[in-house]
Amino acid sequence: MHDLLLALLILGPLAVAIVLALLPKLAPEPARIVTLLATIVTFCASLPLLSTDLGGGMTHELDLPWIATFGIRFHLGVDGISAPLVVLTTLLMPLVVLASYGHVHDRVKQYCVLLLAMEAGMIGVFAALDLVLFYVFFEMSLVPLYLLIGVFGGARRAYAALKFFLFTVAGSLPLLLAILWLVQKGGSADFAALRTLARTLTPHEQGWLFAAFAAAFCVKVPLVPLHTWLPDAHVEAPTGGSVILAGVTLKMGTYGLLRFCLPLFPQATTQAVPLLLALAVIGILYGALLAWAQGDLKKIIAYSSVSHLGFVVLGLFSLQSTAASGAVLQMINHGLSTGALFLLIGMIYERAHTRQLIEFGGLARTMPRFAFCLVLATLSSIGVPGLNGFIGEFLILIGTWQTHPVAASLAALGVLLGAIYMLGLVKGLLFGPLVHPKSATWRDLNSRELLLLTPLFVLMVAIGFAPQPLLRRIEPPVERMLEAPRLLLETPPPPPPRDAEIPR
Amino acid sequence: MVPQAWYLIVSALLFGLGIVGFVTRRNSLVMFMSVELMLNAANLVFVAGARDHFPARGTACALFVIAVAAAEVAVGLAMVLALFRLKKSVQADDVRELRA
Amino acid sequence: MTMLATLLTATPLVATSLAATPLGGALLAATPPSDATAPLWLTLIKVFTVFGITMTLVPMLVLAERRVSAWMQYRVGPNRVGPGGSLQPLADLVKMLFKEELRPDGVPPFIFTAAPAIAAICALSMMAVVPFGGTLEVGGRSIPMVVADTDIGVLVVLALSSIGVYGITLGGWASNSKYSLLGGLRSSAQMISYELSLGISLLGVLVVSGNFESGSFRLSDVIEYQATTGIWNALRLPLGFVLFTIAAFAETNRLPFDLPEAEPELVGGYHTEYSSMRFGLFFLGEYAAMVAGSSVIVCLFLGGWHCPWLTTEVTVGWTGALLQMSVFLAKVLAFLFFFIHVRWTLPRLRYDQLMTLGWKWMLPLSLLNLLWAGAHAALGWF
Amino acid sequence: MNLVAALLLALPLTMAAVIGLLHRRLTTKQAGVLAFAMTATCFGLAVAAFTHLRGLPVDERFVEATFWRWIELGGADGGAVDGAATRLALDVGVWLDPLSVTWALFVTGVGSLIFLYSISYMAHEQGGARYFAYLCLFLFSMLTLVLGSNLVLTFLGWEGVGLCSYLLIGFEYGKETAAQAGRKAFLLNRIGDIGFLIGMFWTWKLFGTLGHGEMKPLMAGALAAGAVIPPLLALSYFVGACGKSAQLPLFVWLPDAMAGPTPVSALIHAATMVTAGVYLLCRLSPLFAAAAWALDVVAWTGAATALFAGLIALRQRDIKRVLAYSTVSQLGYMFLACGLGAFASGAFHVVTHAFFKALLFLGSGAVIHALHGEQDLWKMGGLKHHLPKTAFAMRIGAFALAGIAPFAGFFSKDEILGVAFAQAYAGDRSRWVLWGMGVLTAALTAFYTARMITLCFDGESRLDPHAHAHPHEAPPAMAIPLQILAVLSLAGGIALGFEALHWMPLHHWLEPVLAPAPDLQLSSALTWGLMTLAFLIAVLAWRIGAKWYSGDFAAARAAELSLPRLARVLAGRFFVDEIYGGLIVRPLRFCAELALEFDQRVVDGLFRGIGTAAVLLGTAVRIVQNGVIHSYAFWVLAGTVTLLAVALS
Amino acid sequence: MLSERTAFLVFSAIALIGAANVVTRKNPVHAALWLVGSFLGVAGLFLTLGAGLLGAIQVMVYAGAIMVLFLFVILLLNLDVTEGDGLSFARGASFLAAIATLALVALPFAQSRELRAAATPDHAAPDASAGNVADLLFTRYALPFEVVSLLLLIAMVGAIHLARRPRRDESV
Repeated sequence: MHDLLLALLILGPLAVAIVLALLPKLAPEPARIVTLLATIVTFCASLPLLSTDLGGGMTHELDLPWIATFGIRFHLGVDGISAPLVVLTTLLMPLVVLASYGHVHDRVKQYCVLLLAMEAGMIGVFAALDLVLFYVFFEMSLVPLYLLIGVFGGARRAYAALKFFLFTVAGSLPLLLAILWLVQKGGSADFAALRTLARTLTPHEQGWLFAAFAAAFCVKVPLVPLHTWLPDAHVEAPTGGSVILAGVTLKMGTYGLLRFCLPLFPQATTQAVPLLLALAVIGILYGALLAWAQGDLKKIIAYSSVSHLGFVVLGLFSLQSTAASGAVLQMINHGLSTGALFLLIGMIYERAHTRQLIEFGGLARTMPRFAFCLVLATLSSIGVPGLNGFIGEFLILIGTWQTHPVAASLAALGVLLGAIYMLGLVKGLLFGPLVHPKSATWRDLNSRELLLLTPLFVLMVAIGFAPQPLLRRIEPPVERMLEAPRLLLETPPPPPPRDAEIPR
Repeated sequence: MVPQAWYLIVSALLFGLGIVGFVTRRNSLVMFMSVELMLNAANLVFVAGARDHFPARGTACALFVIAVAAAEVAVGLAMVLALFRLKKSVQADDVRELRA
Repeated sequence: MTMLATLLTATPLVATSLAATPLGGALLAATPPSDATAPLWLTLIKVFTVFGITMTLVPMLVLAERRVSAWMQYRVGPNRVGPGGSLQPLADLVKMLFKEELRPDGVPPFIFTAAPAIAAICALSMMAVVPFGGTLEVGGRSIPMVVADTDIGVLVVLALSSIGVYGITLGGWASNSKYSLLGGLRSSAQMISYELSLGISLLGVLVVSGNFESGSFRLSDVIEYQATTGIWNALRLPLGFVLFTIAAFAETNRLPFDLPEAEPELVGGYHTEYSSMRFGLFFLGEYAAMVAGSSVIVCLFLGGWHCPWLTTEVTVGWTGALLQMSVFLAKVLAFLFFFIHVRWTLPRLRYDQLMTLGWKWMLPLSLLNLLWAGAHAALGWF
Repeated sequence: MNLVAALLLALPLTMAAVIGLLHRRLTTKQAGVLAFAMTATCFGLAVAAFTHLRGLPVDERFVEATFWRWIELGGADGGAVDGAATRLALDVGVWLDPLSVTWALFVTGVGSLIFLYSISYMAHEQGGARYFAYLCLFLFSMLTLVLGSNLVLTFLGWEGVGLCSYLLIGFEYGKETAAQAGRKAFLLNRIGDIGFLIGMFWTWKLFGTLGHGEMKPLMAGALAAGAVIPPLLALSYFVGACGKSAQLPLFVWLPDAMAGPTPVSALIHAATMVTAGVYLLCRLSPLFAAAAWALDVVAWTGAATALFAGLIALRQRDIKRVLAYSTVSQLGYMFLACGLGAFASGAFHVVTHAFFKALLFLGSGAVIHALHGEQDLWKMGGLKHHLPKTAFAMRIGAFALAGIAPFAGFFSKDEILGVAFAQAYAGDRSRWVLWGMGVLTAALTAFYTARMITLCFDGESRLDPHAHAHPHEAPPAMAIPLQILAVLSLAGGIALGFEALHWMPLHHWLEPVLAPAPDLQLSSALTWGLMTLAFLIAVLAWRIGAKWYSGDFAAARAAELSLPRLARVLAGRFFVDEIYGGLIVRPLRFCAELALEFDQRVVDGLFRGIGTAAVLLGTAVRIVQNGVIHSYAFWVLAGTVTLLAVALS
Repeated sequence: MLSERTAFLVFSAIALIGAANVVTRKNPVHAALWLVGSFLGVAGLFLTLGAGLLGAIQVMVYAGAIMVLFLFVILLLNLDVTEGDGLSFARGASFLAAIATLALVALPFAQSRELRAAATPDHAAPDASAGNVADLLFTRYALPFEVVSLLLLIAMVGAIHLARRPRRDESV
């Protein structure tokens, strides 16, 4: 029960961040190399997490008393849902650091410190098994990202950062209240203990708690109509910030929905299914339409995230295990493909210093490597079979169809719309005549850039052709999460208690 | 012995006079002095209240009040000085920079 | 006529100041914690003894100052009035009493008049808590040879010395003259600055003398401790002694700290506009403060009435009391001589030097001294 | 057999990866030779598979080779629970049966000829190695489509061929039209794919499996499922097939796809990829056979497409576009056949069509190659003198297309018309209309084919004398495939099936897989009569066409332009693109713009409004902060008084 | 000897008269001096309450240091004696509120029978001598003691910073 691996994964980056922050003067390159090494070591150390319990239980658990008065524990652990997400986080980090060579030249040390702090927070979010601890990490990952956007961002960074912060905090305050209520009620914040407690909650209480939890997570996802912070944040964030934001941060929302909302408040969940499915479908279609109407590369990807995360929410709230497993897989897929897309856009931005689609064209001839990578990432993003995106979308849709055929059909239209805007992006960038006057002078991707993209592409193909090793790990815990709400769906609601009858 | 109520009434009167001074005077220094009066009134309550059962505690609390008052005066007077440099006045009405 | 008027205005003031000492002493004596067994008449006797001695010392001191300065400057000094000029202070007093009392225009009369009185009263009242001898065991009574035997004696000294500054400050302000005002300001700043070092050095004494263990701040206890151990506090706390002495110089506005009245700069500082008996009271206050200051230093650091070879077996009864008083007086006189000597030896400090010395040297050093005293007490050194 | 199956998929993929990774190192020729060798090997493997299946008893002619488990969810206790499936198990594997092997044979066979042809055709193009990489990838996708052991793998190939088509059409990056066309092809295919996807979702729900082998017995059971679900399910697949096989209304991408290199057009848009829709219909034929009225929809769509595309082909000037519309038209025939329940006839036409359409495309490629890219029929003419061999081969292909006996197309087309006639003759009156449309289309086909051949090879040369002084024959590598295909176009039909003589090897071969066709035997005399009629109509239409265009070109042109409105409609391809643009693309785009405005003004405005409201509230409350300390004191006191009053009362 | 009651009356009178004058005197110097008087009166009240230590500290700190500082500032600024005439609305309203507060605070004291009763001092309780107070400060009130010391330090730094002139002026 006392496996220190997770604690080390969290504290390691944090310690390096603190040391870096305390060193008064540090040249950019040493800072970057130290950070790179730290993140790579973290990644390697996180790999054993993937040996999850195929029965769906927690592994690598660490359970220490923390704030004993309120029953709050320092409880970490991973299962098949969180372990891949943790590894995704640790994988993206070295890539982000590598990518920073291209666009971060000032305040490198601060950048590295923020990245490391964020990594700790994000791993913590996925590994925390105590609600209060979860909340701490949830917020801890927020601040560095806020700074990353606010300090290293583009022209309207202050606006974007503030918007991001306010949206997220406005969402997470109800979450805090709900957590405190639960802790006060149950005397413990431990996830397992709360599951037992949750059975005793009245439907009314469940409804409120579910709303509070869902508020925080839906803002983070982001679910329409709470999504307007995302395009601004993405456009202004530096490449690394965008990658992390899209690759990991958004998943905190869907992860939270799956991990907490479904098992803790099953009754409220079953009641909220129509609403959330509707929002998810609207998000898929609406996000895709918005992406199509955009002219800024990053905004296109940002809105595509809204659309893709809509698929994830759809899969989760179809309460069907195939769809939910697909949704978890899709979280990882989205991290890979959108991460790659943001990295690529960052690379082209470093050359062109613009992100307006109409200013590009014909790059396939001058930058064939870039073209290849972009096309591959795009194909992954629009779910072409043989790549990872297809598996996720297919599982989500086929699972959702079993319970909600109309929603699944509408969502399937999103697949078409996705192809429309993404191919528009590819065509605008790669095909046609050269548009930008300087585009002939832009060099193709160098080996560093190829190196940092390679792991993503390898994973895309690997998951596309052999997703089973991941699915095998994802499915059992997903089944556990779905147990409670599904039980409610399958058994008719109990007759109202006698006391509720109106006396004559 | 003199009943506690007497002390308390004296204290209340002192306190009231302090309030009156604070709200009716415009000279910020005098307003400060009025605050000191109020603090003294509070000290008197401490000591008088503690007299019968735990006199030492009354004194200790009053000591804290005095220390805090000293800090307050130091900062307050420094502020008045700084303000005077800016405004050439210590009238409270002349300082409305914190108007929203 | 003028002379008479002057006399009539001056007299109440003098009377007030003279009465101040017994009043203060009596008040303190009446406070519950002290053993209020001493009858009123005994207190009165002590009051008059102390008051008498002090008031005798002040004129002698004025004369001594002039004679010593003359001696140091290879001249004769006043030697015409009385044998060896011994009646010179009396002549000065008479002169002052009969001088015209000037009061400038636009001056608040009460404050202008009260200021010198405050200065004098505070200085004189300080003597009330200074023990001039041990305890006199006579007729089945044990009589502490101090006017007000209160357990907060040391604090009273500090309180009065801090009140004393009002005299000078207000005098400066009430004169409606810029020189006076500047003198008053300087005085208040100086007093506040050095009072800190004074107080903190004094704490050191209380620490080593075990006053905090007993919880009593009687000066007599300090002396008792020095007498029983046979070692004066000046040896235990050489740094504290020096600091306290310097601070005492500053508190009494004596050279090198006489900036409030610095003649070359401020004409006469706070007392520029004062004349006649009002000036006389300032004068009296300053010298009385010298006497009080010396007495306190003697009590705190130099063993008070204790003399190494006069053990408690010897000093019993009336004779013993007299002996102790003589010892005490001798020490005070010696220290007063030191006061005068310093005045005619050292130059005056500049204002910023004064402040630098007070805040950047005295204060840290006095804290160091306190640390030293703490170590001394905690480790049980001599 | 497992090894054969694995190699059939692994070889093209490996080759695609190898050529793709080394495309800077390899010359076009090296890459082409490698790719051709691979394709030829694949053809050999397909033949091996074919002989293996031939050796098995008729009822056991299937082999399932499983490589690895792709997706498995839902645990071991699978099956459908309460009408919803829970266990999803998909393997990566190959399903060999007569149907898939048939397709594999002609895909690899025709494919290898086209690869061979490409070596020479692409020799002077830049980035030829990349082209071959795409071709290999295409072959892999096509084989996965055909051989995949479950519907999802079929879908993988389905999307894969679409993707390769996209890449190959847009091969010339610089051309705006090519890029546009590639995107269009992909998107229209995707519309169909949604139908395919929904079909799969539903299939899984009904059957609890997507494997070809497991589904086969279950599909027949779908008969009992009712009158609504099977037709709807079949129709969702039909939508997918429409997209891929360019049926109404999703056909517009195919003519545009001619923007790609000509061999690509031959491979993808004639021989292989577009027949995927027919493959799907055949593969799911038991389901379609059970889905009563859905089959009618298929038949009518097919007939309408055939007629429609035939009409458009009449007035096309671009030689490749004529062929493209003829392809659409012929695909319509195939759908008509399937819709009539004669899946085997449809498959038959697929095979013959693959032969002659590949021939025609490659031949037109040779012409275009000789004319350095000229594709306009009005600027050709008299080429038989310069390119006699090509002209000869193309003429054979054209006869086959026109349905003139004894060329391949005649037999397959006649069989389809025969089925329609038989059903009509049996009493179904609506079939008369279908038969009439078929016959009319046959006449149109012969006419426009004759027009094309005549305009291209006969008459006087209308070539630009400066640009094309001496067109010359294609090199052997291009000629050999033409010759082989010419032979196939000549003999392929009669070798595979001659209904009147009851010589139908292909039908018997496919029998175990396909749903049985309705058993309506016409009398022998009627059969022969129909054949004669079809032959006469084709020959007549051909003669008219040839006559019309072989004479004075000016007159023919004048005639073509004489009916301006009709000409515009036909030349403008019935404005289908415009209708698409006006009805779907532009409204959708408008929706997108509207959504953007809505998002920025209303949704974001709402949240910004909340921020503004907070600021306004602050401004309102700010009045209390007037900076006057006494007023603050007043408020403090007022509060104190209130509290004290409450506490003391 | 002064009886305790007389002492109380005398000192109360001094404190209250001083306070009243603080409020009413126009001249801030006078107000300050009256305040000193009032403090001395309160110090006397402390004496009558048996808190001689506090009385001495009151004189030392309040009268001796704080008020000297006040006086110093007043003299330094050499303020104009006149104060604006007339009560503003806020001040008028506040005055009334102050009276109300006074009444509300004083009334319950005056009414409370318990508080008016003769006291029964607990002689076992530690008296307010320096030693006992010091014990309290370093045991029961150790934390507030430290906090206050920190506060004083902060106040000192703050005051120095606030009162120092800007550097530009120094160089002139």
